[in-house]
Amino acid sequence: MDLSFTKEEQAFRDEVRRFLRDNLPREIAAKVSAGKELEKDEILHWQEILNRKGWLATTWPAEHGGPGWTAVERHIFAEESARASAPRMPPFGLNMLGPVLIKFGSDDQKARILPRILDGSDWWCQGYSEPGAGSDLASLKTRAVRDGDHYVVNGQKTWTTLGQHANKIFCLVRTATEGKPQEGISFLLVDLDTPGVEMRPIRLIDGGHEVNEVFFTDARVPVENLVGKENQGWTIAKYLLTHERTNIAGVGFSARDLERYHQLAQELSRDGQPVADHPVYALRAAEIEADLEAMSITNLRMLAQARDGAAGGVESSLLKLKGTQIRQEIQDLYRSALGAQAAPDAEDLSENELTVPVDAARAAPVYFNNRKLSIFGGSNEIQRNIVAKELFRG
Amino acid sequence: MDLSFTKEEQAFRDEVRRFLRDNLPREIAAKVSAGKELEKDEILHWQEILNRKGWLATTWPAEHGGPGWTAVERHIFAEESARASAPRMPPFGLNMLGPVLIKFGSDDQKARILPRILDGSDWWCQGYSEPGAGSDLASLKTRAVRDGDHYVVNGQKTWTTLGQHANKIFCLVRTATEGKPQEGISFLLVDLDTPGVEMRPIRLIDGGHEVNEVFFTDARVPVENLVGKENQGWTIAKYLLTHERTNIAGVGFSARDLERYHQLAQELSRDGQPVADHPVYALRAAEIEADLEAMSITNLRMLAQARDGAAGGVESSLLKLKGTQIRQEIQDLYRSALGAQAAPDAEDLSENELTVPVDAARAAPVYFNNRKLSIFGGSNEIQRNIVAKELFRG
Amino acid sequence: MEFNLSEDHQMLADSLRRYLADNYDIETRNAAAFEAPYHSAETWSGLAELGVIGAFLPEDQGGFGGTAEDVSVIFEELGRALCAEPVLGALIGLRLLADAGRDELAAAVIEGRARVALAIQEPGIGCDLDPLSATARKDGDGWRLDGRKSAIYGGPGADHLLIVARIGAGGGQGGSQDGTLGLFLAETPALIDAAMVDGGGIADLAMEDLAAECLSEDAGAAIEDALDLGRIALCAEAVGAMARLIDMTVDYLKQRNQFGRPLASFQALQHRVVDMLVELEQARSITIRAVADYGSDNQARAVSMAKNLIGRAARHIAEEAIQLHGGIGMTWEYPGSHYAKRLVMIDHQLGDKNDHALRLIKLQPRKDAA
Amino acid sequence: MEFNLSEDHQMLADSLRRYLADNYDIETRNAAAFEAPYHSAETWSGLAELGVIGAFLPEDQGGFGGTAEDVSVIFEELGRALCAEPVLGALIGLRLLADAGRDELAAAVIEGRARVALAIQEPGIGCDLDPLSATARKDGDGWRLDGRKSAIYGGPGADHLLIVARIGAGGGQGGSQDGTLGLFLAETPALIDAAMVDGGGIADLAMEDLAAECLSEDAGAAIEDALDLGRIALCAEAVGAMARLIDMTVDYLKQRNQFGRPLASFQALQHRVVDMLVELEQARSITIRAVADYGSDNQARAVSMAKNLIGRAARHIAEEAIQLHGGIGMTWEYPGSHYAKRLVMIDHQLGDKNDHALRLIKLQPRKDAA
Repeated sequence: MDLSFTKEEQAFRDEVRRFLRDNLPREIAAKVSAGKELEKDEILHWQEILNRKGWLATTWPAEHGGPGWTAVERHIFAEESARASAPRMPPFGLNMLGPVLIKFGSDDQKARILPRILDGSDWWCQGYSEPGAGSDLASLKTRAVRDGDHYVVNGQKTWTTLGQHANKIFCLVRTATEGKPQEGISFLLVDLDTPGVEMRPIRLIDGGHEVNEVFFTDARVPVENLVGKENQGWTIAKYLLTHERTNIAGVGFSARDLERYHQLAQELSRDGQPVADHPVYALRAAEIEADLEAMSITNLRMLAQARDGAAGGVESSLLKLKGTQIRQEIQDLYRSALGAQAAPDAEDLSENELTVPVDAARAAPVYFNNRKLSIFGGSNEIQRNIVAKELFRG
Repeated sequence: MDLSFTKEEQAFRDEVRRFLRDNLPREIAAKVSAGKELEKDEILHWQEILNRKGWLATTWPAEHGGPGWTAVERHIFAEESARASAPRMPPFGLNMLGPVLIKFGSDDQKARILPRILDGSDWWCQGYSEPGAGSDLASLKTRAVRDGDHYVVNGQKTWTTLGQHANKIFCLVRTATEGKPQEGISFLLVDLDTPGVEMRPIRLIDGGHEVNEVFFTDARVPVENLVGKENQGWTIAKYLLTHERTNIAGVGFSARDLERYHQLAQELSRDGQPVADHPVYALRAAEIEADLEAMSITNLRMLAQARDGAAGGVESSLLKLKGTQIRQEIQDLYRSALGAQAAPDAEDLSENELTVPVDAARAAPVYFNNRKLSIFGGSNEIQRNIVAKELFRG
Repeated sequence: MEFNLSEDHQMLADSLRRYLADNYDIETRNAAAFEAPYHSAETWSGLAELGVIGAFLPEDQGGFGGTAEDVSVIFEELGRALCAEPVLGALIGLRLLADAGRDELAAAVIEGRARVALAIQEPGIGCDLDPLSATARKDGDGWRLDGRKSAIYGGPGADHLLIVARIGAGGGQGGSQDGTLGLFLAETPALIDAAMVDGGGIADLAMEDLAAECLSEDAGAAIEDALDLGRIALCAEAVGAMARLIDMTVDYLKQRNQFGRPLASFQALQHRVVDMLVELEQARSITIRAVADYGSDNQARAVSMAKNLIGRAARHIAEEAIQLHGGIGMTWEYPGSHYAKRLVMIDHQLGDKNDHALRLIKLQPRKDAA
Repeated sequence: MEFNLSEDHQMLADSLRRYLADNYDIETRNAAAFEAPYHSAETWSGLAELGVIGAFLPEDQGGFGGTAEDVSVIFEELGRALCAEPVLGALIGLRLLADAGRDELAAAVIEGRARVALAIQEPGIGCDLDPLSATARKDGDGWRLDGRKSAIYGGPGADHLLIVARIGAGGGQGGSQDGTLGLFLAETPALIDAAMVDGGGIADLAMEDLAAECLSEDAGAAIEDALDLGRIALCAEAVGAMARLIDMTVDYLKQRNQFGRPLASFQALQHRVVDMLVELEQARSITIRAVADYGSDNQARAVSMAKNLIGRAARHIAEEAIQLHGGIGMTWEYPGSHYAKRLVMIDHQLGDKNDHALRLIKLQPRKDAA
């Protein structure tokens, strides 16, 4: 048993840190740290910096413009990026569509699409969920009917994250209604400026706009935009779900958040003593810290399994389950620590009107926003179902 | 809204307290307080004292020898008895069979059996559960086949509490195998000295002997021991389950246990300070105290509903759910407070070898024994099912 | 022993519920709650006309109620309708105004002609008033106040401000403070207004030589009393909001299908809703205890128990409700998300569960009540 | 980064697991664990022959192992088999004996010819050693000890007792203590023996003028070290026992029917088992951290994190396992109940979750390890 990283891995970590220190724009890091939404330009700016360095498409093989990293290197990069408050790159083009095309796409699709993901020409978003279907992909209703060399698409997608910045969407659509419900699904790429495609914002609980609905009304999509074979969409969707996902436990984010908590707890006072010395907070912070320390080891264990080719879907479910719980606990602790000062909506106040550190002023909206962690991307109930299925098999 | 008891009820409480102070044998209360098992003689001794006073069969109407109390008076009596560490009277004859006979029994059964419950001539136990059936009464397998003026009984019952003291058992038995499984069940009274009836002890997790298995092998039971009609057993069983059960939340027991905890926390030290001043323990005790205070009001609210004729099965499920959780939490807190001193088995030590108060020496076994609270008598999962059924009805 | 509402209270509850159902849907609420002045003058007049404000004072102070039960009946309905109007600030302010004998101004508040709010808290205060550090000093006939006040509920747009400041203190937050807590009245000075995260108005106040009139030079006990009543109001509000949110959750699970069957048929979800229901019953019970003990020796203990338990229960119910709703529970458009926000944020007002746990620990255990 | 066991450790684990599977079923265990001397001489010899005791010391101290990983590999297997033999006492005692250079006695312990136990705790001690109050004073060439010792794990039947007492102290529990912690050796005097509630032997010792030999006059650091290793052992034992208990629970739910279908098909129960599994993985991970950091600057912090997390996880898993088994989980006859008891009671040894949380709070936060 050996917890340590190899010399090469440690050198890599140093390199990543240096890179982040020298290249991550300070204003961007400050916004990320305070839980504010980034502008599209800011995200693209960071994307460009990463792409120039060759560190953007972390999961792609070198031949397609990825850095050719090992799972451990990806982990180190994700951890350091989170700790430095670098923007989390939207995964839709880089970590979802990219790997799908690399595995299932035609040569033409790869040549045409992958470079545009890297250079920011295309911003992809995801059309999986539908109203009333949630995590139940088999029941999806958006239809794509073949008409000559086009599909005619009708239906509605929802929870489309950052769709407002996108010009393209990849969708799961129903191309057959016979047989098992899973068997009639296809994976289709759609230009958002196709006539009949309309995007509407969904405002989330914290007031922010990060997800959208997309409506399809007789939208005509060329058949060459089909990825893989017709009715192969379920296989592709499963590949994406069980595909090793870096940083699913969000340990780096939790570590950063807990560090911020400790700093805040020193600065804030409650009834005349620092929150850090308040026994209730101190105890809870200590226990969460133990949980997070364990999680970071659990994460490495699963990472080592992935490195050794032994990880399956159950591992990523366990990571997501506990990882999101810990992250949400930290954000609850952070919000709680502010006491009455968590109440005012920071949007209404200028910096010099705040009585708490700027970083902390959005603690409550950030807490509410992050209730999504246990819902989106396969709710924690779905994750429990997945693990239970494996556990009670046979 | 008015939380106070009437003048008459307060006077009644005073009378109960005086009675308990003057009549409850001190040695018996001490054993109850320390969580020790009572001898049969001790239970019968207290039963005789209560019977002499006319306070034994608290749920029976006066014509059958009950005190004719209101629901509120029964509550007050139960609460004061718990607080005084009076033995909890085994409910099988007094609160289960008695009310069943009063409602469903023949005049002959009432005349023959009720007085013997009161005077201690008969000790009844319960034959409901079967191995592999748990809370699922519909699946019970013990057969009673009519043969002339007898039933011939074959099968096995389990979790028969204090059966070792009993001379009689009331059972649910299957008398028909056609139709719905619930419809073929009857309620039968059996002498334990009937040939073919054998009782064997079950040792519980804490080492104690309070439950038993009962085996029936061609045991011949006279037909006049049938209560109600043949195949009416399900109705009787449901009557018993939804019948208003005094003290199902165990608030009196929890209050006594929490008082004992506070006393212990003053006496015990941990790392040089009283456990009572230890912030973790103090916080948890305070929160449990709030929970218990709320529970005691919830209990009174449901009691008032019962008094006003409005209480149903859902209320008693809610009381049992939360009431057992609180009681188990208190016993966990109590055990935890002892630290390393909870480990030695007090049975192996004399009183002057103990380093903790005698009352506390059995904290761990008592904690383990009381895991039963959320399992026996309809597990908390069953209680949740009952409430959910009502909640999601229609 | 009687847990049903009296006929009068039932009528009050019914009329308030009807008024809010007819005049205050979630769109009306959200339109008012998040834009300055963070409340609706129309709704406010409506509530005053219904007698909601007057019910906070007893008859001998010009009201028509004044018991803790009056307060809890009203706030449970406000919670059920997720009312974001500045009723809490009015309640606390009005009680102190009336205690100080300002009958005329109190009458104006009752009739909805004036609004009052209380500036007591300061950054870093939970529920212990000892570390309050704003100071008051005599200046000729009047007084001058200095210091920072925060969490002034209903402050935006209030006509009058009651301000708590320390008289005769050395000053400096942190240690135990000398002097007494004085209560002052001022026309509302310039405030730092904001919406609360969960809607409704809140304000801060930076005082420098602020001129004010002194209503009482030693109002500590009256303030604690008014705050405890405010805490009871918050508990009752939470009970109303929890009950409504659980209803919404049950309805949603019944009507929504997944994997070909109603969500309501999934046992794991059922059991979680049952646990929410248990917490609601407990929350209701402890609020009853606090209402009953208001004004008794056990007031502080019962109120802190209630605030602590409800802080825990409200967070649990809010988080579970969002989770059980899935994505829809995350949206601004769905009313349930605003209920959930309110339930979480209610613990940030007038001392949170931890503050009240510590207050409980400091209090003597209760004498046997039976 | 490597989480698989080395070949040597895998062999050690396999051989120990095989030995226990073949020789130590639950009946054998319970027969020994609850009757004086609360262990089985035969099993003890078997374990010693396998090299289990020797693995606790490095080669230069006469053993053949000595790392924290050796300890955790062994204790995880002991936990899986619910072994109630006095291995914990031997581990802690042997480490201190070897540190004091008592090679001959250490060799006897390793070979199973002698048993040693440590008398350190006193009533009311969690994991802070400052309030220890038993005292030692010089008496000619030797020493005399006074005071009460408790929680001597493996004390019953031990041949030698290591005793910790304060040298040069004012005495009197409660305040901070002067002096140093001395380590003493004595032929085992009359002990107050008992079974532990969860099986295995424990003893108390009342010392009055007890003659003993001094091994070290300032053993504080060595004692903390040995105790931390003992805590790691307990954590690993818990991990083994939890893993086994979860397996038993899954098997039971699969095989048992209720309402006409297997319990394993009830979603509410499934989800609870998944949460138990998550806790197990977390417990395993934090134990790995503690093993890795033993001997580093981060030792105390990692060990206390592990002991705290495992105290919580073990109780949760134990209570859920009993509950999910229903009645059968409440019986003495069912092995699962004894696993559950062990898991709950393990938190009572060498400082519980609360003690270690407080220790964590007092420790400096960890320097960035990466």
